[in-house]
Amino acid sequence: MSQAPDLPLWAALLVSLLVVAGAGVAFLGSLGLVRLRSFYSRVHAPSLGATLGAGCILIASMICFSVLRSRPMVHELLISLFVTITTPVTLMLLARAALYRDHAEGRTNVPPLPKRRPEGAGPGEGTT
Amino acid sequence: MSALILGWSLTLAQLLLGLAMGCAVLRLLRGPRAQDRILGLDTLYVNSMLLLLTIGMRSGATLYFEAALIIGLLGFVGTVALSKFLMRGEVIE
Amino acid sequence: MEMVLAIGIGIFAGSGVWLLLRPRTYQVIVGLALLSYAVNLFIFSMGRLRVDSPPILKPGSVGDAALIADPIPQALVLTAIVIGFAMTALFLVVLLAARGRTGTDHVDGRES
Amino acid sequence: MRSTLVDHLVILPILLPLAVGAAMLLFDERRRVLKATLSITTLLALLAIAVTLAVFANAVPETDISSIIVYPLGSWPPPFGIVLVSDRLSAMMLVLTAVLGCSAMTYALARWHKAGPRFHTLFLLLIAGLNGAFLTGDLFNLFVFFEVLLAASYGLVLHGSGTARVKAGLHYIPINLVASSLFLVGVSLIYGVTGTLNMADLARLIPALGDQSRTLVEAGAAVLGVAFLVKAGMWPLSFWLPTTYAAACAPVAAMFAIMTKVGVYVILRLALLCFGEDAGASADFGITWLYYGGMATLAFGGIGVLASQSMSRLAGYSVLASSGTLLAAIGTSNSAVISGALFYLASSTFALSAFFLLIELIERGRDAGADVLAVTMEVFGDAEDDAEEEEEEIGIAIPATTAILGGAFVACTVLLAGLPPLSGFIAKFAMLSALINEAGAIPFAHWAFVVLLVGTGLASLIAMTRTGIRSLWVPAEGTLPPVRAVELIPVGALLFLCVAMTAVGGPAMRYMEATAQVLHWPSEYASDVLGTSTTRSMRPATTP
Amino acid sequence: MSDGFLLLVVLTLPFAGSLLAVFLPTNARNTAGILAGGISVTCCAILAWLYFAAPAGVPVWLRLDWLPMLGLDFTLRLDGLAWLFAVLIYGIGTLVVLYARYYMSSEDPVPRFFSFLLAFTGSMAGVVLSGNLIQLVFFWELTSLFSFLLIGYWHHNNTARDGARMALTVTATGGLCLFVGALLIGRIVGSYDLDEILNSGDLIRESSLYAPALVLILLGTFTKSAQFPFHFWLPHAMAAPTPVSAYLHSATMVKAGIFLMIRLWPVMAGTDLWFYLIVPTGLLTLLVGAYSAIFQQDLKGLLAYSTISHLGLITLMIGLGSPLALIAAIFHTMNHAIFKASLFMAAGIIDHETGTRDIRKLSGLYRALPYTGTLAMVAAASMAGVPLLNGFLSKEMFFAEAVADHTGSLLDDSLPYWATLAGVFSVTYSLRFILNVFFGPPAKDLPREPHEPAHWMRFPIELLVLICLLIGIVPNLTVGSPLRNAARSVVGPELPPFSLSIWHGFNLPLLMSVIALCGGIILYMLLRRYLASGVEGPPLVRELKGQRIFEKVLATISWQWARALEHALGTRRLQPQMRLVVALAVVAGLSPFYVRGMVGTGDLAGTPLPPGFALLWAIGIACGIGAAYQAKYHRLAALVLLGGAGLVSCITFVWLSAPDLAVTQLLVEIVTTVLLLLGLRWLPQRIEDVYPTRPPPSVLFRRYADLAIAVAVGASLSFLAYAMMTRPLPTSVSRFFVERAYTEGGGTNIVNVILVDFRGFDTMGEIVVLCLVALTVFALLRRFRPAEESIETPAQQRYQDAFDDAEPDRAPGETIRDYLLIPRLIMLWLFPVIGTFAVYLFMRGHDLPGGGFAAGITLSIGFVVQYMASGTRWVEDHLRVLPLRWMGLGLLTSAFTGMGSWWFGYPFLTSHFQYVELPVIGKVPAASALLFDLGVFALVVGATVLILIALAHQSLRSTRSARAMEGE
Amino acid sequence: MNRILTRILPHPKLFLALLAMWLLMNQSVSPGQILFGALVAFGGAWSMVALQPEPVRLRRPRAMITLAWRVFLDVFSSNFAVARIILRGRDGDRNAGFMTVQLDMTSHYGLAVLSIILTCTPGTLWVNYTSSTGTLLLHVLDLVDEEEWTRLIKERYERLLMEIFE
Ligand code: NA
Ligand code: NA
Repeated sequence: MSQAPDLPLWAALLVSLLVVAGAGVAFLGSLGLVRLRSFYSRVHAPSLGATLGAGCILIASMICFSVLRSRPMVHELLISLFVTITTPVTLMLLARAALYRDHAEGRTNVPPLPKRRPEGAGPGEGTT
Repeated sequence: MSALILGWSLTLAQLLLGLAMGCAVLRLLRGPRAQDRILGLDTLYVNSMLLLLTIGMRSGATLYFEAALIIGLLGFVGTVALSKFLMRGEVIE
Repeated sequence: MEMVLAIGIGIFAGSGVWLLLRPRTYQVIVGLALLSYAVNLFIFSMGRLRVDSPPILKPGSVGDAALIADPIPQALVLTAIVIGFAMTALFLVVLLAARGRTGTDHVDGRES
Repeated sequence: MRSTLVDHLVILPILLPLAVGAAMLLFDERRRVLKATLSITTLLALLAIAVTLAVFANAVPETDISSIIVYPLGSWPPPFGIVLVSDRLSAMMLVLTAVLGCSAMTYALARWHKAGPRFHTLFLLLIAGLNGAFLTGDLFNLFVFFEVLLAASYGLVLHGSGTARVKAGLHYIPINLVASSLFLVGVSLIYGVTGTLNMADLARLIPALGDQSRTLVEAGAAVLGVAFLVKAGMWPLSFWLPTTYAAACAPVAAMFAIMTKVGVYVILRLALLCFGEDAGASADFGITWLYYGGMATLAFGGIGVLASQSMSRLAGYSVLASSGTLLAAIGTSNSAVISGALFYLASSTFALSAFFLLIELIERGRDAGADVLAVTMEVFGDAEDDAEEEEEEIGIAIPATTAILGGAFVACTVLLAGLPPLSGFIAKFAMLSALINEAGAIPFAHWAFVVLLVGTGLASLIAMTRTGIRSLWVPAEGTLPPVRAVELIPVGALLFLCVAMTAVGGPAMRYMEATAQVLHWPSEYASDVLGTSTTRSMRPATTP
Repeated sequence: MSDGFLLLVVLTLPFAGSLLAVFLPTNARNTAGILAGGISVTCCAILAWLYFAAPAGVPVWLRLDWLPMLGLDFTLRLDGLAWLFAVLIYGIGTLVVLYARYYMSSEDPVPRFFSFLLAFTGSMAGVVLSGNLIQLVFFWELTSLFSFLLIGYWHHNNTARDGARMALTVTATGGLCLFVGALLIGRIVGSYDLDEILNSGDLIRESSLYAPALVLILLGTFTKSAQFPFHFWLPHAMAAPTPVSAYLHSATMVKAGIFLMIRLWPVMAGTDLWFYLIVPTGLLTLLVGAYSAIFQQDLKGLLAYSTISHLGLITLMIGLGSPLALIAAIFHTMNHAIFKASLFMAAGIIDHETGTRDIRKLSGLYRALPYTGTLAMVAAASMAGVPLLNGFLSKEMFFAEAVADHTGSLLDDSLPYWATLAGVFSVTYSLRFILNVFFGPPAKDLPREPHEPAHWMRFPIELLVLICLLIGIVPNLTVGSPLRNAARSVVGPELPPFSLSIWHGFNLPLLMSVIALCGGIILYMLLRRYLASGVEGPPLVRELKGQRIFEKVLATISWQWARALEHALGTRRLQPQMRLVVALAVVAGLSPFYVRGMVGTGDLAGTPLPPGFALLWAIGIACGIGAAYQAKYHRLAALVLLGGAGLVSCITFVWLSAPDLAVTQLLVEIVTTVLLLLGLRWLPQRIEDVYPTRPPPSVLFRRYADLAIAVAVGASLSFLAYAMMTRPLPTSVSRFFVERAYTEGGGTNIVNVILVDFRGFDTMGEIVVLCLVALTVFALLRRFRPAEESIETPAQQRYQDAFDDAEPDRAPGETIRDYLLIPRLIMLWLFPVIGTFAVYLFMRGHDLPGGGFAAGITLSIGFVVQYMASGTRWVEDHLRVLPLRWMGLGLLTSAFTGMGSWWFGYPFLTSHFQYVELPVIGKVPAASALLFDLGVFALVVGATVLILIALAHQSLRSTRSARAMEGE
Repeated sequence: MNRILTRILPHPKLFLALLAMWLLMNQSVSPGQILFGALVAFGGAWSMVALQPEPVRLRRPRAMITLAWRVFLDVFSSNFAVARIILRGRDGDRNAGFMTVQLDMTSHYGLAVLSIILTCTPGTLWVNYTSSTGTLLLHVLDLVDEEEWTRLIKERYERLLMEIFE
C-alpha cells in the first residue's frame, strides 16, 4: 500500500474527519438496508450515502486536492450535482414499481392506487 | 505524520465503505423481492462511487475521478432500466 | 493482494464455467459474462499488481517502465472488454431467437 | 524493406475488404447491383493481390527465406509494433481465401445475398478477418482477427435465419466464445512470462527460457493450443462443427471450408515457429498430441461421413476428416509430409467448398425427409424383391442441369475420396509417399496414419456413392431444381482448379515443398522479421 | 511424330473423344458411334504401326514431367505385354462399339454411353501403358470409376445401381490397397518407375516389406479380377448393358488384375508366399466359378460365373511361378477375351431379340436364330476347350502345367485332379448354354418374337469366332509372334521352349481333356432334370450369396456401426461438448506442470493487502457465486448480482492503477445491464423444474462432475494467476511504449496511445468486431419471432392498462405517463449533459483516461436514456439516429486515417502529431490518432445504439402484430 | 434581439450550464477551453432543440437561494434522524407509512424539483404523483404526525417552488 499524500496537518485532519464521517454515514445508510424490515422503509436508506455521505467525502476530496494542487479543485461539485439529480429518479421509479407490483399481487398493506378523487386516501400501514 | 493520519483514516473509511457495500450485497443476495435486489445494487453503486473517491484521495491523483463521475452521472441508468422493467415488464416501450 | 485477486479470479471463472455447463441459455450467458470478468482480470494480473502507479505520464516526460503499471495488459483487457461486450450482445439475441423458434430455453433447442 | 508498392500490397487484403464493406453500410439495402459489383470487383482485386504476393514470395530460390515481406504497422519496429508478415504460407492462404471468396460470392449473387440484411458487408469483413489472421505476425493481433472472422462467421451462419441456423448458432457461438477465452488466457500467460506478443520474438525467446518460465509458457501454449484446436475441429473438440456447417447457407458453408484451416494454419505456424527443432527444451512440444489427435479426428471424420444421412452433414464430417489429416500431418513434423499436407490443404479446401455449393443445388427442390427414408429402406429393405421385377432397359435422358450436377458430384466424390484423376489423389499420394518413405523403419503411428488416410478415403467413397446414387440416380419425381448458371460457374471453377492442380501438379507441389522447407527454419524467419528496420526515426514528429 | 508421342495419342484420343461425346445431343447415336469407333480403329492402327515400326524387344517410351519431386513422371511404356493387352482393349473395343451401336435403343441417350465407354477404354489403356507404378494405380482407379458409371448406366434400375455400387466399392477398395502396395514397392526400390522396379526383383523379394506389399497388391488384383472371395461383384455387374459386359468382363476391367500380376511377375513371383497366396485363390475361384456357372438361370449370369472361373484359371497359372505357366496364362487371357466377348454379344442378341435372358424361358432358338446360334456354339465350344478352337490350346497348356511339378506340396500334387474337375464343369455349363437355349422345343411366351439381328450387329461375333477358329487351327501363324513378344517382356529374352500346335501326341493333358469332355457331357445329362426344375442358384452353396453378405456387411459396418460409433464418440448436444472443451483446456494447461514439475510461487514481494480490498473481494465472490446460484430461477437476481461482480472488478481496476479499464468496464457494465433487460422481456417465465423432487442419480452425478470441472478451472486459473503475479515482470516490450508514448506517440495516457497508435491495428479489428456483431444482431432481429408466451404485452402493462380503463376518469396509459412524468423530464435534460461528458471523455483520451470507445459508449447511453424515458416512437420522431451511417463512417474514418500515412510514404497507421499554435487559444494538439479515435467513437456509438435499438424495436413490432391479429 | 439570440443560441441557460460543466470537468478556464467548451455547449444546446422540452421559466433567484438553504438544512438534519431510526434496531421503522398530499403546483419542473428535494431528504420518499388530481403519495419513515409533514411540504417547499416556476 502506497503512502497517502502529504497534506498540511490541518487539512489532513479535516479531510480524515470528513472522509470517516462520510463513510460512516454511508455505512449507516447501507446498514438500514439490512436492518429495516419493509421494502418501503429500506428505500430511504441509500439516500444517506447519496447525500450526507457523498457530501462529506466530496468535500474532503475537494479540500484534499485543492491543497495538494494549491488551486481550487471543485469538479467534485459535478458529482454531487449529478448524484442529487439522478438518485431521486431511481428511488422514485423503484418505489413506484414496487407499489404497483404489490398491487398486482393483491397485497393489502399498501395504499390504493390513485383515483381522481382521493377518497380517504389516508396513511397506509407501511410495514409488512 | 499527516500522511499517516490520512492514510489510517482513509483505510478506515474504505473499510466502512466496504462494510456498507457488504450490507448492500447482503440485500442483493437475500432479496426477498426483486425490488430489494435492485435497491441493493443501487446502494452498491453509490457506495462504490464513494470508495473510488477515497482511492483517488489516497493516490493523490485525480485520474480516478472520471470513474466516480461516470457512476454519478450514469450509474442510475441501470437502476432505471431495472425499475422500469419491474414496473412495465419492458425497458423501452 | 495477489492472493485475494487470484482467489477472486478463480471464483469468477469457476462460477462462470459452472453456468456454462448448465442447460439453460440464460445460465450460459451469465456464465459467459462471469468468465469474461475472470479472463479480463487474469490478463490484467499478467502485468503484476501495482497500486497508485497508473500508466499515465506527466506531460513532457519520458516514462520509466519500472515505476508504472504495465500498460500492455491494460490495453489488451480493453480490447477484450469490448469484444466481450459485443459477444454478450450477440449471444443474447441468438438465445432470444432460439427461444422464440424452438419454444424452449434449453441450449440444445429441445428439452432432453 | 523492398519496394513500396509491394509493401503496401501486404495490407490491402485486410484493408480493401474492410473499407469496401464499411462503405457499403452507407448505401441503402436495396442497391443490390451496386453492392454486387463492388463485392465482386473487390474480391477479384483481392485474388490478384494474393496471387501477386504468392508470386513474390515464390520469386526467390527455395533455399532462401528472405522473400518474406514484413510490414510494420504504424512504422513501429518489430517486436514492438504489430507486423504483418507475408511469406509463402500466408500468401497461399490468401489465395485460397480469395478464390473461395470469389466463388462463394458469385454463387450468393443468385439468391442468397438477398436472404438477409448486410450480407455483403458481413462477407467482406469475414474475408478481411481471414486475411488478417493469415498475415499477422502478432499473437494478440491474431486474437483480434480471429474475433473478426468469428464475429463475421456468427453473422453469416445465421444469415437467412431459420430454426436450424439459430439452433446451430446456439452451439457454435458459446463454444467459440469459450475458445476465445482460452485464447486470451494463453496469450496473456505467454506475455506474462516472455514480455512479448510478437511471434518471431517469441521464437527467439523461447529457447533461452528458464525452467519454471518454460513450464509456464508451455502451459500458456497448451491452453492456446486447445483454443486453436477447437477452431481446427480436432476430436473431441469438434462436435459442434458438422451441425453448424450443415446449417449454414451454401455460400457461407463454402466460405467456411477455410475456417477450420485457419486453426490449422495457426497451429502449423506456431508449432514450427515457436516449438520447432530450434526451441531448445521445448522442441516438438505437444507435437505427439497433435499427431494422435489428428488421427482421432480423421477417424471420427470418416465414421461421421459414413453415419451421415444428409449430404450437408456428410460434408461437415468431411471437413473434420480434412482437418484431422492436416493436424496429423503437422504432428509428423516431417517436412515432406507437411508439403504434401499443404497441397492437400489447398485441394481439400477447393473440393469442400465446391461440395457445399453443390449440395444446395442438388437438394434444392428435394424433400428433406426423403433422405432418411431412403437410407433406411436401403439398409433394411430386401434388395432381392426389387430385383425380381422386370426393368426397363432403356436409359433415361438426363436434363443438362442434372448431368452437370451429377458430373460435379462425381468430381467431388473423387476429390474427397482421394481418387484419381483429381488433385485429391495427388495430395494423398504426396502424404502417403512421404510417410512410407520416412527414413529408417516406418514407425507404427505412420502405419496407423496410412491406414486411416486410405480408410477415410474409402469411407468417403462409400458414403458419397450411397448419397449420390440416392439423390442423383434414383428417378426423382417432381420438377427440376431451378439452378442458375451463376451458381454453376463457381462450382465449375473450383473443380477446374482441382483439375489444374493435378495437371500442373509439379509447380504447385514445388511451391508447397518450398513452403514446408522454409517453415522448418524458424530462426531465419525470426531474424528476418525482427531485423526489419523502420523509418521511425525519420517520421514527421515534432517533440512538444 | 515420335513413337512415344504416338503412345500419347493412343492414350489421350479416347479421353478426348469422351469429352467430345458429352457435348453431343442426346439422340446423336450414329455420330457418337462413329466417333467412338473411329477412335478405336485409329488406336488399333497406331498400335499395329508401332508393332512393326518399333524395334523388337525395346519398349517404346514417353516420359513427361509431372511431379518429379514425388518420383511421379508421366511415363508411357509399350512392350510386348502392353501391346498385346492394348490390342485386346482397342480391338475388342472397336467391335463392342459396333455392336453397341445396334444394341442400344435409339431412345437411349447413347452419347453419354459412348462417352463413358471411351473414357473407360482410355483408362484401361492407361493401366497397360503406364511406365510408372503410381501412374498405373491412377488409371487403375479410373477404370473402377468409369466402370461404375458404365454398369450404372441404366441407373433408373435398382439392380444397375446396386451392381455399380458394389463393383465400385469392391474394386476401389482393392485399388486403395494396391495403392499402398505400390507405395511400399516404391520404398523398397526407391522409385516408382516400372523399368527400375522390373530391374529390382531381388531387392523386392528380399525386402522385409515384400510380404505386406505383395498382400496389398494382390488384394488389388484379386478384387479387380473377381477372385474368390471377392468375385461376387462381377455377376451383379451384369446389370450393365450387354456391350459393357462384353467389354468389361472379357478383355478389360477384369483383365487389369491379371495384367498387373503378369507385369509384376518377374519381380514378385517365385516365392512360396506368391505360390500359396495365388494358387489356392485361383483354384478356388476356378472351381467355385465353374460350379456356380452350371446352375445359373440367367444367360449372362452363366457367362459371368464362367468368366470368374476362367479368371481363376489364369490366376492359378500365374501363381504357379513357372515361365511356361505364365505363357499359358497370357495365351489364355487372350483366348478368353476373344471367346467370352463373342459369347456375351451372342447372349446380348438373344436378350435383345427375345426380351429375356432367363434360360428357363428360352428354348429351341436355333430355328429363329440359326446364324447366331451357330456362332454361339463355336464360341461355347472354345470355352469348353473343344479341339481346333483357341480355348482348347490354352487349356491343354494349363493341364500340362497342372501336371508339372512346382513346389511338390500336396496342393501342387493334387492340381491335375482339380483341373480336370474344372474342365468337367466348364463342359457342362457350355453344353447347358447351347442345348438349353438353341435346342429343344420352341419357346412359348417369349416377350418378343425373335429374328436374326441386323447384320452389323452380328458382325463382331462373326469376326471373333473366326479368330477363335484361326487361332485354334493355325496358332503359330496367327498369335505366335505377339505371344512370344509378350512373354519375352515378362519372362526375359530367353523363353523356355514351348510349342503352339494342336497336336502334342497322346499325353496326360490330352487324357484330362478327354475326361473333361466326357465327364462334362455325363454331368450335364445327370443334372438335366434338376436344372429343368428351375431352381435358382447352385446347390450346397445356394445360401451363401456373396452379394447378400456384402450388402449386409457393408450396411452393418458402414451404416449401423458407423452410426453407433458416431453416437458413442460424438454428441450433438452442447453440454458434453462444453464439458470436454473446458476439461481438456484444464488438462492441457496443467500438463506442463505434470511433465516438467511443479512451479512454486515467485520471489516478487507481495503487495500489502488493505482490508477494504479484502472486503471488496468478499463481496465480489459473494456476487459471483450468487449469480451462479440464482441464474436458473431468478434471472433478474442473477443479472443484478452479475452487475455487482462487474462493479467489483471495476473497482479492482481502479485500485490497481488501471483507470482506463475502470471507466470502460463501468460503461460497458451499464450498457450490458440494459441490454440483458431488453432481452429478458422476451424470455418468458421459466418452465417448471424438470425434476420437481430429487433429480435422478445420473443427473446428480453430472452436476457433481460439472462442479468438479468448475472447481478445477477456478483452481487452475487461480494458481496460474498467483504463480505469475508473484514472479517479477520480464523485460517487456512495454518499456518501448512507456518511453515513446509521449515523445513519439504524443500522448501521456500510455494505454490510449497503445490503443490508437502503437497497436492501433488491434483497435481497428476490435471495432470491426463490434460492427459485425451489431449487423448480426440487426439482421437476426429483423426476422425475430418471439416465443409464444411473450408475444403479448407484459402482464404489468396489461394490469395497469386495465386499471386505467376501469376507472371512469382515467384513460389507458395514464399510469405510465404519471410514472415517467418527472423522471422523463430529468432524463430529457440529461441528454446534452451526457453528450458533453462524452465529448469530454473523447478529448482527454489521449492524455488521460477516456478515449473514443468510452466516449462512444457514453453517448449511446445518452441515447438509450432517451429511449427509456420517452419511448421508441417519440425518440425517433425527434432524433434521427442512423446507426448504420455512424458505423460506416466511423469505420471509414479510422481506415482512411490509417491510409493517410501512405501519402507520406509510411506504412498504414503511421501516426502524425504536432501542436498547432492558434491565436488566443494557444497550443492545440493535432494528432492523426485523434482522428482515428474519432472513427472508433462513431462506430461505437453506431454499433451500440443499433444493438440496443434493434432490441427495443421488438416491443413495437409485437404490439403491431398483436394489433394486426386483433384486426383480423 | 432576444429572438435573434434564441435563433442562434437556443436554451442559453443550458448553454451556460454546459459551459460551466465543461470548465469544471477540465478544471481550467484557459481561453482554449472556454472556446472549445462553448463549442460543445453550443452543440448541446442545439441538440436540445430536437428534443423539444417544455419551456422552463425561472424567476426569483432569492427564492431559489432560500429554498436551497432550507433543503440543505433539512437534508442534514434528516440524515441524523434517519440514522437514529436505523440504529434503533429491528423495528426502527415501526412508524413508517404512506401518506398523501394534495399539491397545488402544476409546473412539471417545480414538481421535479420537489421530487428531488423530498427524495433526497432521507426519511421522505416521493412514491407517486397523479397528475390528473395533483395527488402526491409519499412514504415517510417517521410518520408520527401526518399534518406536520403536509405542512412542511406545502409551506416550506411548494410555495417557494411555485414562486420560482409559476
Ligand atoms: Na502340379
Ligand atoms: Na428521501
